[in-house]
Amino acid sequence: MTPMLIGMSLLLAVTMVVAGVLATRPSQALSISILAAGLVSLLASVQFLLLAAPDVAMTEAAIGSGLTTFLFFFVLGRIRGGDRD
Amino acid sequence: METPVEAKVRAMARTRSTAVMFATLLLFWLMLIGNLTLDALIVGVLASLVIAVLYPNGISFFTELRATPEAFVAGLRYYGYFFKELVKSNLRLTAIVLSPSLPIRPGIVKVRTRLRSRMGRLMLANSITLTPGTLTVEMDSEWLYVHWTNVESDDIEAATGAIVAGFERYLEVIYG
Amino acid sequence: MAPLMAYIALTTGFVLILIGLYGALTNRNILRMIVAFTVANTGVNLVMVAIGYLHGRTAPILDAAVPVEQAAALIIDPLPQALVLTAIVIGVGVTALMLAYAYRLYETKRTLDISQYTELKW
Amino acid sequence: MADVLVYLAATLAGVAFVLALIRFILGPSSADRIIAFDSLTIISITGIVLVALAEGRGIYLDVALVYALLSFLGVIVVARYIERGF
Amino acid sequence: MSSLLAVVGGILLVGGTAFLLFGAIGLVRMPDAYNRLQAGTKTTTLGTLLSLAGVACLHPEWALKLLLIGIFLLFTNPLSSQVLARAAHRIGVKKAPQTVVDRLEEDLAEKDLGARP
Amino acid sequence: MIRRLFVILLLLGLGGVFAGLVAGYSPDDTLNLTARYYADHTAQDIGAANIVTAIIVTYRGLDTLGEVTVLFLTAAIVGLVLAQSRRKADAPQRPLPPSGELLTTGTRLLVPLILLLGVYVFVNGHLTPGGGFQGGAILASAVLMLLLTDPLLRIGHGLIAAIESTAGLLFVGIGVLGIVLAGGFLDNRILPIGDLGNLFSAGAIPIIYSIIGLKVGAEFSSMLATLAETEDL
Repeated sequence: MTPMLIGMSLLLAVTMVVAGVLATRPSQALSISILAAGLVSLLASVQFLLLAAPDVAMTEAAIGSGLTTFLFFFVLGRIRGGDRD
Repeated sequence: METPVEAKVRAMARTRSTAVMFATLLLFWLMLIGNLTLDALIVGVLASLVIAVLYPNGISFFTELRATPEAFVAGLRYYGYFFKELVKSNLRLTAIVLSPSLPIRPGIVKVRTRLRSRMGRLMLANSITLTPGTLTVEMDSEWLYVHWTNVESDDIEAATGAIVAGFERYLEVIYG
Repeated sequence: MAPLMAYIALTTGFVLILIGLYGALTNRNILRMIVAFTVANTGVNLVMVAIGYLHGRTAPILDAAVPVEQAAALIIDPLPQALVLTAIVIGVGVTALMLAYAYRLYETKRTLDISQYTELKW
Repeated sequence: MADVLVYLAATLAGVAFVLALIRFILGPSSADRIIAFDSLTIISITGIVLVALAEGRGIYLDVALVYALLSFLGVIVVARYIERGF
Repeated sequence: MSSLLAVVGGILLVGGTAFLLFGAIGLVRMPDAYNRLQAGTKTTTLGTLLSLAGVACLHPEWALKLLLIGIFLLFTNPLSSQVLARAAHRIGVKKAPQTVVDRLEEDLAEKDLGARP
Repeated sequence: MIRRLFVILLLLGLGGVFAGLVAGYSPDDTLNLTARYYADHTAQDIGAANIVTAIIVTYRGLDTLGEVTVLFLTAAIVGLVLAQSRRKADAPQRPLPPSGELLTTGTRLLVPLILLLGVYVFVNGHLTPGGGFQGGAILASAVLMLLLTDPLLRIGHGLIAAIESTAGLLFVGIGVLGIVLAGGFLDNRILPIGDLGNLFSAGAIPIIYSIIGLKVGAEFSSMLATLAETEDL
């Protein structure tokens, strides 16, 4: 079922680029930027699975997207003023 | 101050809840591993024991269960009813979403529940969220605030009859 | 057609690196710079895994689908995966450290704008 | 026969993914974006299961389990953040 | 026999993803955050459960792990939606103009149920 | 303005380099020599079904020791940097919205299951995807869920430090045991290799990965707890 996998890979690639642009755009609220960066990581984890790397996929889901996002929100919760530029 | 008898009752309840937790965790472990060999069992017993002892606050699906045959039957019927409602809710939502005029009349209504046990209340809230057009927003002692896509009645008793009664019937027997 | 998947992943990874670098260089808010850094980090990991990918092969885990005798003909290169695993774990450590410093910087000046921190400028 | 159905299912899930992405980009309030994020991740779980099916490797399902857990926690963290819960 | 099971599995899979699609359409079309949340929660839960059941028909030896993912999803998905709905209500996300009643708002005005920021 | 132009020029240059790399990429058809060695010898030498785990824990075990050390140093430095910002016990606290009954009950229901999933992930590191680092992160997620329900919760730093240092000592101890009993530092053959695919196989790998999992979980938990205990700005 290679065509299906290639189609998925393309869709994920486009979505990741869109989410990456959303994450770095300065006009976005900071919490949504962080959420978009988390989305990039989560989708990258599916992309890793497509590249036959389940170990890396699990690491990215648990550490790269999970813990990083949580740490960001904990710091952001303390620095409420930082949400404004 | 509590009397020695009360302390003993509390200690026994605690031991019982830890034992139930341990059994639940062991069941989940066996489902995760997917086979029943000796080494998997040893590690599973060890891990479940450590977690059940280290986290005494935990509650499981079976902690407040009433171990009676009626509860078992009610459990089966609850799940049958629940899946029927889940499918119905999806079909209705599909009809709403696909119709061009989007016929909704949303609002947040207040309903009452008689359930006391924590697990039963959580299951009730989850069931309400997954059934036709309703979504639990807030739970405050005996009151539930429910978002309803298509408000049929604003009256507390009528809304309770329409939203809560169907599940409460079974959950009351299972968990109390 | 054949090795399309590796090309897609490589391109995505490089584009993400560029997006992350652009964000880190143009944003003035420290937290936004850290967010852009994590995006670029993900891109680097994606490139490294894509290099180890071989078309039409499967994950380097031996089970019923990959018997031991045919392993060398069926699996992809495991070494880049081990490297990336390390890189991700260290990446979250670095991010945590940067966030702790961002908190301290905010504590001293009550702002996250990097152009306000001019003490080390010469 | 079954193969055709699997392809059809993947296409439907892909369209759903694109629609949820549109809501993520448009979403006027942050609550809308979080809802879209939630939907995107749950559709991705179906995607992971389909990948496991296509490659025929049951061990990929472990990744789906961890993925479901972590995306759920992410949504709760953001929800608690926007209501200023920590 | 096994081919029959495969066809049943495929049909379940298509049904599940079709529900996912309808939910996504609802996500785009509904007027406010609460109604979008309704569309999102119900359909993604049932859709994913049906897809998992379909895959379990195609690969019966994975059934146990798929069941576990299903149980997990059945508890986490509504919970996150409820927490999100409450948070949205607390920060005062706008309701659609069609909204007829909001008892929670009225009760909050009377007594202080949770500090509003 | 001139700055932005400079950035765009820089990125265009980098983009050109990357485009050249993609254009010049020629995929291999077969494994290279190192990967071939791992594919052919892991099953007999190490006995682990997951070759990535075999590389991380045994072939490159010393690197993993370094990685765990880096992580430990990071957690320690985060604690040091934020030590002065610790919230005082009697400091005025802004009113937090209650987490609500549903989230509280859900946490009490899910935290044991999350912990169990973490244990499953690191104990099965040599058979299925996953391992100590992922399992540790999942354990830390359970701690995170407790913190979300009760933001003022104090997690005992003494317990975390005790788990962390005990695990570190055991890790090095098993490594040294490898020198004494088998071929070298962190050699897994101090225990019998067993049959491929069993839970008790691959020598000491399940034990080493469990230790790493506990250590990593304790480190991430201490990071989260330190951040949660800082004061509002």
